[in-house]
Amino acid sequence: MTQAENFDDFESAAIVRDDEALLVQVDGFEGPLDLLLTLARNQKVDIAKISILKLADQYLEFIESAKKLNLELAADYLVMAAWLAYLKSRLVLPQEKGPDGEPTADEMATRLRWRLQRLDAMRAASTRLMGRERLDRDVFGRGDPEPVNVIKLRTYKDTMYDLLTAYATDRARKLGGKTYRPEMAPVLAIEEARERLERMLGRISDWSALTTLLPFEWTGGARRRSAVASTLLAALEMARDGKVELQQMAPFAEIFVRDGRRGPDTTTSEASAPGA
Amino acid sequence: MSSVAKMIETIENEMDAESPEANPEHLRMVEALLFAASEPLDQKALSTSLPEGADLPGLLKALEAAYEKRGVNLCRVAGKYQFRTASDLAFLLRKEQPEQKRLSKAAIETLSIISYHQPVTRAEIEDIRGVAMSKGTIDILMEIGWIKIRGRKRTPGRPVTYGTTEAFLVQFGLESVAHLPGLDELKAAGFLEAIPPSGFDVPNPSDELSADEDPYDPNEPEMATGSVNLDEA
Amino acid sequence: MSSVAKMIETIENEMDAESPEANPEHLRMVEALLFAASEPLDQKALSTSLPEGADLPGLLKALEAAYEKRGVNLCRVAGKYQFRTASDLAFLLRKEQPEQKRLSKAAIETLSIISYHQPVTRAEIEDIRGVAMSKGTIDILMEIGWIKIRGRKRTPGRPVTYGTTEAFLVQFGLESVAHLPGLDELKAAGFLEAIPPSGFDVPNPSDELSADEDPYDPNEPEMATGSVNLDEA
Repeated sequence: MTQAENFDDFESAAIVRDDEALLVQVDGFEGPLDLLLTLARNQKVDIAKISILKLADQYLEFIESAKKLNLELAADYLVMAAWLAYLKSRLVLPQEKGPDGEPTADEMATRLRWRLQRLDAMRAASTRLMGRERLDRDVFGRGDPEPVNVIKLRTYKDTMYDLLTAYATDRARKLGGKTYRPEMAPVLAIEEARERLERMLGRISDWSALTTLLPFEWTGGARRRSAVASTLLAALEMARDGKVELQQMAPFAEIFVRDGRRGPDTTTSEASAPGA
Repeated sequence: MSSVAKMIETIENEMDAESPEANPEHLRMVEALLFAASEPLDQKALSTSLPEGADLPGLLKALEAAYEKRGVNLCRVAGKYQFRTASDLAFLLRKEQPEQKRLSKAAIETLSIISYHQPVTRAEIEDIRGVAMSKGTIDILMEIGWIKIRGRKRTPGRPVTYGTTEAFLVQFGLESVAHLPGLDELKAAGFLEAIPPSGFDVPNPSDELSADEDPYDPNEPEMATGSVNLDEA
Repeated sequence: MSSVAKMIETIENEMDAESPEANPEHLRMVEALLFAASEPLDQKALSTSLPEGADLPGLLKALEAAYEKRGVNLCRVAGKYQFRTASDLAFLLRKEQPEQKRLSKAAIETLSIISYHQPVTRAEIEDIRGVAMSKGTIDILMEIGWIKIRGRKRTPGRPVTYGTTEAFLVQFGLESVAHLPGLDELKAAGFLEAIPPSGFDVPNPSDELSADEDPYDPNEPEMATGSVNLDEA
C-alpha cells in the first residue's frame, strides 16, 4: 500500500509535516503499529536496524501535532505514546532490569522492532497471496460441468423392534384407548423438589433436617434415595441464590436447612443449630 | 513405446495430416476458451478472442482430431463447439448413492397389521387401525416389496387380500410369518402392558391361503374397493 | 512435422517416461471424470468410478504431464484434482467479476495472518496487527467461506482458533496450506512464531489440530475473548 492510497480521502484533517511533506491522517492507519511501521519505512533503513529512539520521537511528534489540530485520537494511540515515552526515557538511562524482572529497554526495543518486521512481512505475504491466480477470476474450471446422475439405492432401517412396537401400540390404542408407556423410573425431579422446597420455605421454623422435608409419598425405599438426592440438589441451588442456608456438622451427618431470607441476626441463631 | 504413447502418436499423426499449420499457442487459447465457456461457442465468438490472423477452422479441426479418441471430445452442436465427455464413458457419470430411510408411522403400523393379520383386506386394516388409510401407504409398502396382493376374500365385492413377502422376512430377520411373537411373548418382551386391553388377541399369521380366500388372479376385473367398509358395515 | 505435432510428441515422450504402463482406457476414464466434474475430485472419489486395479497415481501423473503445456492444465488443489485453464491465458478469459464487495484491507490482512499462522486465536491476530479487530472482519471471512473455527486453544479462557477452509485452497489454487507462497522464508525468519525468535521450534501452519488445541465443539459455551491487546497495552 502506498502513501497516496493511505491518505487521499482525508484532506480536511490532514497534517502537513514540513520536514517530509508527509500527509498524515490518523484515520488512515490501522492502529498505532501501522502508524509506527509507516514512520519506520520513512527512515529508509532496514527495519531490523531502525532507530527506536528516532521512531519514538517521530511518533510522539505526530501525536502532538494531532492533538494541536484537535484530532480525535483513539485510546490505543495514546497508550502507545505513553509506552514509547517510557521506553525512550529508559533507553537513555543505563541499562538495567526493571522492577519484577521487566525486560531491559534494549529488549523492549528489540521486541518492538521485531513486531514491526513481522507486520511488514505479513503485509508482504498478504500481497503475494492476493496476487495469486484466483479461481473464476484468472483461471477457470469447466464452464459447463456435466452433472452426475445419482441413483439412489434406498434401504430401510426399520427393524423387528419397530414393527412390534408399531403393532402393539396401534392395537392397544384402538382397543383400550391406552397407549403403551414404559414404566417411569422412580425419580423425583429436581425442579419438583425445588418447587416443593420453595413452597415450604415460609413454614420451616429455624433449622430443619433435610430428610424431614421429603414429600410423604417419597419416604420409602429407592424413592426415598432419589428424593433425598433431589431435595439436597434443590437446596444447594437455593442456597446459591441466597434463599436458604444449609449446615452440616460433619461428613455424612444430617443436613439442616433454614430460610435464608431472615434478618442479619443469623449469626446469633447459629449457636442454636441442632446437632452442634 | 507404451500404448498411451502410441495412442498419442496416432493423434499426432492425424493432426499433422489435417492441419499442418495449426499454431500451438492459438490451439491452447481455443482449448481454454471452449473449456471455460458455460455454453457452446460459435466461430464468431471464438474468433473475437483470438489474435488476428488465427486460422480458426484449422485450429478447430486440429482440436477435434486431437481429442477424437480421448475421454473428452470436441463436439459440434448446432454449428457451435463444445467439449463433452466421450459418449461411451457416460456410464461413469452415474453414481449409486445408498440412502437409509425409515417408514412413516402409518406405514409401519399398516405393515405390522398386515404381517399379523394376513390375509387381510384394506377395510380390515382400516378397522384395526381405526383410521382410513391413505392410498399411498399400501403403495409404498408394495413398492418396497414387503407386501403383496395374495388373493381375494370370498365376501361381497371380493376385496383383495394383502400379505407379506419373502423380502419382508429377510428385512426383519424372520424365518416365516408363523414365527412372529404371540400375545404372551409380546407381553414378556414389554411391548404390551401386563394386562392388555380387552379384545386384544394376536392372530397366528400364515402364508397359506385361508379358508375364505381365493388365489389372486391379476386378470380378474377389479371391483371398486373404495374406502367404504363393505365387509363390516 | 508441424509444430503441433512436435508439441504432442513432447507430451508423448513425457508420458512415456513417467508412466510406462498407464492404461489408455483408464486414462480416458480419469480424463472424463475430472472433465465432467464441477468440483475438484480426490483420489477416493475417482477410484470408486474406476475399474479395480487401475493405477490411479500413475494415471494422474500421466494426465498431469499430458496437459502440462496445454490450454487446460490438471491442477492439484486442496489435495484434490481439477482441470483449470492455464494461468498464462488469464488475459484471454479474465472476467471483471463483482468481487465480494472488495475485501477491506483489514480483512485481507486478517485472512493472510490466519492462513500463515493457523491455528491462531483472535488475540494473536490482534497482536500481529497491533489493533483490536472489528467484529465484522472475521464474520465476513467466515461468510465467504474462506476461514472456519478449528478448535480451542488449551490456554486460560480456551479461546477459539481459526484456520482456512478447503474453499480457500481451491480459490487460491493451493495444494495445501504448506504450499502458501513465501511460507519457508517467513518460517525461517521466525515470523510465524507467537513470540520473538529464541529457538528453532517453528510451528507449521497445519490443518491438523495442534498439540495445545482442542477440536471445536459448537455447543460449548463461548467465553469472552475481549478485544484488548493485553501484550503491549
